[in-house]
Amino acid sequence: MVNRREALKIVGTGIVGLAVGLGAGYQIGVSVSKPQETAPTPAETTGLPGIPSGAFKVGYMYFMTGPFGTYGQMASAALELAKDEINSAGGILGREVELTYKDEADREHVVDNIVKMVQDEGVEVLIGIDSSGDSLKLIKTIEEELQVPLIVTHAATPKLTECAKRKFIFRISMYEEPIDIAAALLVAEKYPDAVKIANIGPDYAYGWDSWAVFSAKLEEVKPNVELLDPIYVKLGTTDYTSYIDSLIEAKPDILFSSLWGGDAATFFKQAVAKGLFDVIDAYFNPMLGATDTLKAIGDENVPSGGADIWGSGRYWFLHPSHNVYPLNKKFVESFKSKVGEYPPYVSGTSYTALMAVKAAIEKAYVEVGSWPEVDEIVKALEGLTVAGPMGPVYIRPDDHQGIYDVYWGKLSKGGPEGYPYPILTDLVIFDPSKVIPPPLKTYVKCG
Amino acid sequence: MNKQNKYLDPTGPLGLIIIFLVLALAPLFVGPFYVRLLAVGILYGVAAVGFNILFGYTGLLSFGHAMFWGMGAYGVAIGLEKFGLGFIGSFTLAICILLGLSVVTGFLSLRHTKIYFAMLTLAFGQLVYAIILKWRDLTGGDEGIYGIPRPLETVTNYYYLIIAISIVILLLIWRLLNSPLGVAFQTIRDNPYRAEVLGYPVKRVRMLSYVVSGLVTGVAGMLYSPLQGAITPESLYWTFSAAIVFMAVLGGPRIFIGPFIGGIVYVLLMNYAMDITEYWMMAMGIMLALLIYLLPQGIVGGIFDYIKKARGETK
Amino acid sequence: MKPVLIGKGLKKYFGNVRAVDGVFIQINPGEVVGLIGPNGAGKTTLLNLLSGVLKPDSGEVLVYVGGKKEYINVAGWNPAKITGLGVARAFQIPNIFENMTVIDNLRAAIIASKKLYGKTLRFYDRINDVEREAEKLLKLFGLIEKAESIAGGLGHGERKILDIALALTVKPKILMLDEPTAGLSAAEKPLIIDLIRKLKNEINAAILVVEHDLDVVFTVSERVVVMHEGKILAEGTPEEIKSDIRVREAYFGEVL
Amino acid sequence: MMSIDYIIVQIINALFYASILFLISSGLSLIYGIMRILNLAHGAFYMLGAYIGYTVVMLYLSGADCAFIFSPIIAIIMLQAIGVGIERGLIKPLYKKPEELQLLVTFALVLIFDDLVKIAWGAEYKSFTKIAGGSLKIGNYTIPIYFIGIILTGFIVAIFLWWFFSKTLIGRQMKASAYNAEVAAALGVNTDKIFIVSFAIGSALAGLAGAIAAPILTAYPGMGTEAIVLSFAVIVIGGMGSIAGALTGAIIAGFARTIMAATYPILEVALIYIVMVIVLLVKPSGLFGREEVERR
Repeated sequence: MVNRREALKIVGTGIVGLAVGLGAGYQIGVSVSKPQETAPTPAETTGLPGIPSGAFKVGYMYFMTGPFGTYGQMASAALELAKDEINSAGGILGREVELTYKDEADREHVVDNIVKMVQDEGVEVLIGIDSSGDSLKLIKTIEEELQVPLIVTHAATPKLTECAKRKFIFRISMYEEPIDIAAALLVAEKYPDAVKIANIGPDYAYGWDSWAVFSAKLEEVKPNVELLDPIYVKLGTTDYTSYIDSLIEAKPDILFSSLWGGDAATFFKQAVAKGLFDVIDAYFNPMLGATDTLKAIGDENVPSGGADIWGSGRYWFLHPSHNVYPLNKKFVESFKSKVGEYPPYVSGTSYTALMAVKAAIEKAYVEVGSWPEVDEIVKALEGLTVAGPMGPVYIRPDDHQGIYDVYWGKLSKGGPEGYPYPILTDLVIFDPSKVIPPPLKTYVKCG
Repeated sequence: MNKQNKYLDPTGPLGLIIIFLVLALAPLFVGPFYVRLLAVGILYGVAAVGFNILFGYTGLLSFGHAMFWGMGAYGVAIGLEKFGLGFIGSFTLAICILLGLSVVTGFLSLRHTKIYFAMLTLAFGQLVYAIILKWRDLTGGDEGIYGIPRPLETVTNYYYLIIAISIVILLLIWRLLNSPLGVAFQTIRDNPYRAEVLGYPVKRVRMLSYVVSGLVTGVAGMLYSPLQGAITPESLYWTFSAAIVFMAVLGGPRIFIGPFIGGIVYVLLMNYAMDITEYWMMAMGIMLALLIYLLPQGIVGGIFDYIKKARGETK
Repeated sequence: MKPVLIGKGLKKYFGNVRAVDGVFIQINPGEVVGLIGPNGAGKTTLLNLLSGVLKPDSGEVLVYVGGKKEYINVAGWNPAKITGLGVARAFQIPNIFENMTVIDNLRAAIIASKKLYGKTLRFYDRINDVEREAEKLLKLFGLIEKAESIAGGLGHGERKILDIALALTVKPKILMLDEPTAGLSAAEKPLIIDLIRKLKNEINAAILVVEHDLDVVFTVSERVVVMHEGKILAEGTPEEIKSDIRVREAYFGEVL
Repeated sequence: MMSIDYIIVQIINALFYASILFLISSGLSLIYGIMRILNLAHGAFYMLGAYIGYTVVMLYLSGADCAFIFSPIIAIIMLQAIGVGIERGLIKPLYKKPEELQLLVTFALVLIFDDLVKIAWGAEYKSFTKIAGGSLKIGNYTIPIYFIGIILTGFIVAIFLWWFFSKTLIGRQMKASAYNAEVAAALGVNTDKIFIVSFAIGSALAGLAGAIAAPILTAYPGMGTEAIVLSFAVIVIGGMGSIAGALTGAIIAGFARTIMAATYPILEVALIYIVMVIVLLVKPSGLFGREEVERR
């Protein structure tokens, strides 16, 4: 496996392999951090032809309320931050960015509300979507009726980008599959004599797919494993004790769990209380690197000794490391000072999404010399590399999927490091080309 | 005894025709989003009228009507997406599912009345919800079924199809409710014991009302999933059953067109609430509470009461 | 002519209370019978046994059906089935359809009696013979001008009258009235008396009146049955009963 | 071969779950039994109990063990107040009105409370970082003492309710009016008072359930709607209006769930409703329910 310094190189080469160098990666990074270098400042734009007057409307949709409300709140805060930075630097080609949103928690009207933002409120680009189900639900409407770009920043099902190439749908955030694959590699690497592998995940597509991918990959790289029957529990389950005890009874070496949000925290604490981590070697949770979950767990519940607790996510606010990668440092600091918290992954991804929109429009502008049509924006997004807090993100043209670091880290108390809740340390960074399947290839069965 | 033409009843066909004329003209004046919104509103309205056959006319409060709405929607979606049956086939399939569902749940819950009945229907609604959630090979679980084709392609065309079908359905229901059977429903609502003594087969009539009611709400659901192009289990959760009750009471359960208007108003209210506040749930809750205390007979009910009073005073 | 209704050895105990304790009663065609007795004599219980609301502990309720077997024992049948044989009953607390208009109440009842509720292709208020009959009943019961008003809004007297009207729609051989004047103002009582008289002439049904108000009973009935402590105490014309010493003791004892 | 320890532990888990279910359901059932009101907001009361518990323990007493004794008491007191306030202020005016209005008001409360909680506590999960008491070991298995505490609470409440309804005057009166409100009123029972008391007790039970459950089960907006439908199934199984029924129903639900969880998790969600349907087929009024004669 690789240490952090090499890791950054690999991220680079991941991108080099895509004809952008490590340096180039940071070049873009720098350039984005100083917009005036690529984008004309308002002063210049005033003279520019073909720039429509009036604000550029971006609409987003997340769970703003309900059990997963924090995700929306945090994403929204990051988008506001990005908007302010863009506008204070003269907007996009001089057009001021304006944000509007709808609450995904109104599950009955997800489609209607997206349509409303586009058809009634004049939104030109869409960002967001927490639930995989909702994201799939929207495909038809976006592709056929609305025909505006939707940049997904959270929903993680491979089906969104890897089952077919969509015209208008992009995903900037890492999807679930590479993270699960990385977990499998990590198990093979670090736990050579682990045999019994168990799973407890939420009882819906995300939970099933994660286990499907993880177990399939693991059987490839570690033929001797014995996979126990996966346990799936209802989303929002609050009492896991029976499952935990049946797990203890089964005595797995490795426990893989795709529980997330409050469920992950609730399960974790009950597992600690019931001493599950004393009987297993390691626990892998692809969604543990979410600050809301870590907050809910609290330092008190980080077991000292016992199993290794591994967590991952789509963005971790301490990676890329602040001392080698200023963009992340800058983002974390301004976010902290604005919101008073460290940015959770949804903040990193949503912030990057808006920055990607800006970069794409400016890229297109350089080519077409006027404000780009939707198709031109889409074209510009394809193959775009945008450097944001998550490190350089490359948008694969052939599946519209954002490519960047995949990491796994160990859970440890945050207090000693000066953080209010547990954090992930000893990050292991994976070569994208090793964990991200080629475009439109997936372990999940489509349709 | 007034023998004026029944079709001129403002709370019946006349009112319906007027409303639908307005709805049919709407697309000329409002943007595509509102056409879509109205389409949803019309379907909610039809669903609420269906619910009201049981509630307002037969005196049985169902708190599980979302299961009919949802199963109608899923029936069509499954037929189209999983079995490739085409529209006619899928709609037939959905109708069959609805018939089965209503007969079985009716048989089990109609052994009780009043609140106990409400509770049973609610519980059955949850059972169906759980099944839909679990049977993922068929229903796609939480992801539901997406990419459902829409007849006539564009929303506006489909909107007119919805209008056409809704008019027919509503007129048929109105006809039914004004037939001797409709009277039987009402006698059972008002006084099941006397109805029985007079010789009405109370249990059979209740069952009939339950099935028709479920079927109508289900048909509205059947038209819903092609409109949305997707359907997820949320459409079967018990809170949507409550929403249907809300719509009926909002419009006025004692008046035939009340629930229909209730459905449309509900959608517009919801849309408005979500625009003005992120706490739209509370807004709807307060609205419901105010309605119950200030206008228990519902909007339309209130209007007609007012007209009656006004007439009374002029006399 | 054969009696239309016979109660034979009817018994109904509630715990150790002998509400009805071996009663024989028979009602002949077309006659008006008054059933009286002090409170707790078991009048209403007897009525409930005859109309099927209660099931007798023992004894028979025979309804004349003509034909070979002449009588059917309906003891323990449910009210609906008994009503089907032409034994109708009006209730002490009016059992009407509160949210429907008076005429719709009647239409509903007529539709039921004619078993027309399957006719889903007709308008319920456009069926000629139903309308004709409803018309007739409205006239007979003097409810014409109330026809279109909601039943729930009527005065107590009118609601009782409507209740009786509903009972009549089944074209009964015998009509049982349970305390028709109970709760009525002195002004309303004559209405009921006239009504019962009218009914006697207009419809060829026997009428059994359970009643507290003796004046009413003695004015309307041809034959009076007196109950006391669950048993039949005396039976006869109003005059005989008025003068019957036992009745006076049992009934007016305290009065004298 | 399952170890005996394992079976014991799973039984404890089942009882723990049943105990919380019983606390919620008994309140719901009690209010229905006496007032014929189906209080959809009962779940919201449970949620409030949980949030109050959280606030008391984590914010004011920073997780001290004693806090776990205080929080349920405070929750009980506050929920009684809220419950009675709602009964007097919102539901009483509707007693003469059609029953669906009462039902709808309680639904309006569900919508309102969910958002109120968000305003007061925020939308994210509120979860305790610790629970009181240590834990005891059974073989490889650990049972937090707190679980035993919850099971005992359920047990004590069951006994209290039995005592209350069979030994105290007001309790007997409540039973009477549950059986036949008119008669009870005729016998000079003060229905008003009885309704207040039943609502107070019912709400308090929900609050208690929330407060003691929160440390283990996490508090979040909308936890009420989840809980309420489950307790519907429970009291339909047990028979509406019957405390014994609620207890039996809860225990059945607890064990059914644990067995499923330990053996065939896929069925878990649907199972409780399947049990319900079976019970309805065999005994329409539920295990302990009375047949309601339909008569006006």
